[in-house]
Amino acid sequence: MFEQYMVCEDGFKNVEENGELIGFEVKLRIPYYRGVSLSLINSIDLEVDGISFPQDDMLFKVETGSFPYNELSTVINNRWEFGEKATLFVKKKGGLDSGSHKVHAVVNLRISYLPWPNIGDDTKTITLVEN
Amino acid sequence: MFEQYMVCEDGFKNVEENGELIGFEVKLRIPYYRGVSLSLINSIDLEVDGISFPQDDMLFKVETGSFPYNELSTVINNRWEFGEKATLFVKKKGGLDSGSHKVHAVVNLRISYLPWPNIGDDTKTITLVEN
Amino acid sequence: MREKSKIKRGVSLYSYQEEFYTGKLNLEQCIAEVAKTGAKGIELLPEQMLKGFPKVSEEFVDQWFGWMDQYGVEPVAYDAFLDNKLFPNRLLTLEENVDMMVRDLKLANKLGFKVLRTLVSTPLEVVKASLPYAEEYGVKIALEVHAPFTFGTPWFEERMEYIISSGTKWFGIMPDLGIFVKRIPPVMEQRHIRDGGTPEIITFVSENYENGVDKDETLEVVKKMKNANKVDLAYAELARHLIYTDPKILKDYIPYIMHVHGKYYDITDDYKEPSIPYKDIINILDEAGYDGYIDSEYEGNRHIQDFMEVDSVKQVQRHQELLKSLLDN
Amino acid sequence: MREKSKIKRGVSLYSYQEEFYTGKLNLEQCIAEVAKTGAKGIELLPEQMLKGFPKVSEEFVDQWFGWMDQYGVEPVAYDAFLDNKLFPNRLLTLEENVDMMVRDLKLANKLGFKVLRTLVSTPLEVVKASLPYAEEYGVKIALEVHAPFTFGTPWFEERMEYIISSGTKWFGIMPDLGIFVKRIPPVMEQRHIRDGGTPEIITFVSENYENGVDKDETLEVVKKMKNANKVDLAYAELARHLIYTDPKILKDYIPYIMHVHGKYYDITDDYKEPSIPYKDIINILDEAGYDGYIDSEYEGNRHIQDFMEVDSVKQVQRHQELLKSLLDN
Ligand SMILES: [Mn+2]
Ligand SMILES: [Mn+2]
Repeated sequence: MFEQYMVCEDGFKNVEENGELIGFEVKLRIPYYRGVSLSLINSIDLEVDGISFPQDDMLFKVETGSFPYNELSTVINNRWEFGEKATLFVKKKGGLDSGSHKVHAVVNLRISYLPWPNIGDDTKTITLVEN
Repeated sequence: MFEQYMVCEDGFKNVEENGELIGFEVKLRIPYYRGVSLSLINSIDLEVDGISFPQDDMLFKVETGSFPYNELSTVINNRWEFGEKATLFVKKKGGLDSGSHKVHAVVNLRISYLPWPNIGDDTKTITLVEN
Repeated sequence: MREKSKIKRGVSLYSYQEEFYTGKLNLEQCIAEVAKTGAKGIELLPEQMLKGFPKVSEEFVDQWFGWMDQYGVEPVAYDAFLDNKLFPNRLLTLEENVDMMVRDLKLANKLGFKVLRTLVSTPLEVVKASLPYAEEYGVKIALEVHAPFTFGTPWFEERMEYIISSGTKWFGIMPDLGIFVKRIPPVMEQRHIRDGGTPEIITFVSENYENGVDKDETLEVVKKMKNANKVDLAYAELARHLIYTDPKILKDYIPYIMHVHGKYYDITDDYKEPSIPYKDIINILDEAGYDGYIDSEYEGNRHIQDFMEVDSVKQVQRHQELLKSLLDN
Repeated sequence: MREKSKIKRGVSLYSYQEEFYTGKLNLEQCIAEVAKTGAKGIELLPEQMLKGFPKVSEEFVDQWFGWMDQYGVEPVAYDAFLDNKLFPNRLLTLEENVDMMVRDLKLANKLGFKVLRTLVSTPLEVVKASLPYAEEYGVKIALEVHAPFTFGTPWFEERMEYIISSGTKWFGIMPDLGIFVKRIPPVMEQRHIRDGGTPEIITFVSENYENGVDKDETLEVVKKMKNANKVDLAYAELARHLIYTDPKILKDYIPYIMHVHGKYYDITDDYKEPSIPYKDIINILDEAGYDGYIDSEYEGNRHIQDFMEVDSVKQVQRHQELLKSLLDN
């Protein structure tokens, strides 16, 4: 549910630091009908133009905090709110080329009352916002 | 500190289930001056007569709950109380031979105000209680 | 002429999830929409619409009750979730589960809710240990009877047996009308066809369901169909999670029914819910003297959001019209 | 004749950790021992002696205040720990740290404590965000000035600067007299010798320390000594974590001193603390008008428990005698 809203068309951009492109960001909304503690995120997978990125290079940012991917499993007091556009930052020297890219995200959530995980899978071709 | 009290002389025994010896238990007291959430346990290592046991075969039991070793890292609401004799159960088909054994335990605690872990290391020759 | 029904109408804000998610409606606007339908009861999933959950400021509490007065509505049911898989490497302990229930009971009390919905997956021992707190905070714990679980299943009987034997008035049940799905909702059917399902196979599964053919058998049959694709299989699988229970059973449990989820998937232009026999259900509840709330719980958006603009406001208005017509004459 | 000192005597139950750990003394008996010394103040590490922390039943709270009346003592200081490494894979966020502080401030208030000890490692931003709660619960947050940190270190100055510039009366300091270690405590020396340390090297390190030789240099020298063993190195390393500050500095901070930890490692048969200049310290505090508590904080058991029966009760009695003699004449 709500998968079609998961990959956001806005906010897709390269990230610069000290004059260098260090990575890019894409906004994601939760593929589920309520907000959840970040610890319920089993996994986030991201592919851009068919190339997938290592989770170790990811930062997941919500309004109340920003966490390296490997911290998420114990983040019980910060939530990905229902409808909130979280920001997934991915380290990538030089960032992405400008123009449009095929972005494919898969978000796997651990839902206590379900015997299987709640998986949101969304692919969109979106355009990199110029800085 | 308190390492000398860590391996307890009492409560060292084999554990039986459905008429079979499935492992053994040794009691441990905390090598530190206050009780801590079990999630602060970085590691517990146990050697009996020079043979070390895999952590996957361990259960750590305190008064408020019993947890497989690999759960400890997120057990934040159960504590190993100051002075409490916790029970370390180790799976071992057939248990240990009766008589005395050289038990060597190393407990590594993650103490927030210390830049290094608080490590308790204690070796005692103790006698298996006959069931 | 039947006396006027004592059943009260409410709306679960869950019904407006599409518009809240996309930012079209905020919490106050959802409450305003409920008031427009004439319904009095508000049901809320705090984890859906209360930003910063579980922390709620005093300012928000005042604002919340301000809205209740301003729009002439009252808080009725708080839909809780027991996230006992909060950590990836373990389940919460009994004590942690109870602490989570107490957190929700406290917040439900603070916001004026009378009933707290607990889900199928909540262990009975957790409910038992939470009852003193339900009493302390004056909030009843209601077990949602939700498909695929229903009356008569072992899961239900075990809990019902405890409710009756203990005589507690702090633990009861709240049927979700999704346990009375006589026909697979057309919106689900059409979605699967749009997703590439084979119309004949989809219809085959729907007809089998409506005729009470064993759902596992239907799935096996579809699996053997050479031309059945992934979507056909998903549809046959989906059918296994829907359930039809004879609504007459409600009569036997009225003293224990604390709340009712008026689940529905679509109200058609001629004010019908194609898959759930609302008329029978309302009559049974009414005649048996149920005087609690039925809250509209629209769950159709996920089946149509792929091809049309979802209008939950219209769907809720239609559902309330349907309820009014069944309750008032 | 000097008027009688306004400084009040108390005991941190931390001093009885050995007997509590081994089950010789329970919480009430510890409190009873304090009363016997004539001291009035009780200091507690809830995580050490309150089973079930952080949950405390109403029955316990009543029992706690019952003990206070029965033994004629009063709660003074609550020693908190900020476990921001609660999880192995991350530090707690600012909000989680503040929540933990609020948890402790609430419990401190509930048990009647006036001062909450926070440790060196508590980020200043956490303290700042906690001040409104300190005020709400009427419990002052006191930063323990504890070796190897002391007056004048950047860590201290940053916090002291905030205390002064903000003018807050909810955040102050509490020196632990362990920052005035003039001589390495003999109990530590003797323990290292029993553990196999080379007497000459141990003495060399002790004398260097007492003569103010740079501790890192001493460590380097010992490292180069061919006959220095692991224990000798550990002793030279230990010395680096001890510190001597001139107690005169206390005079400049009296308005900010909320509490004092009367740390000591051993009171000898002739009522002396061989490593800390108690006489000077008490005179300075007294003359500067300090009128708060000094609590006995015995921390010698870990250095002698290997070869003798620890008697914390006697050690606390002796320490209180020492304080009485220095305060009353
Ligand atoms: Mn429902
Ligand atoms: Mn101290």
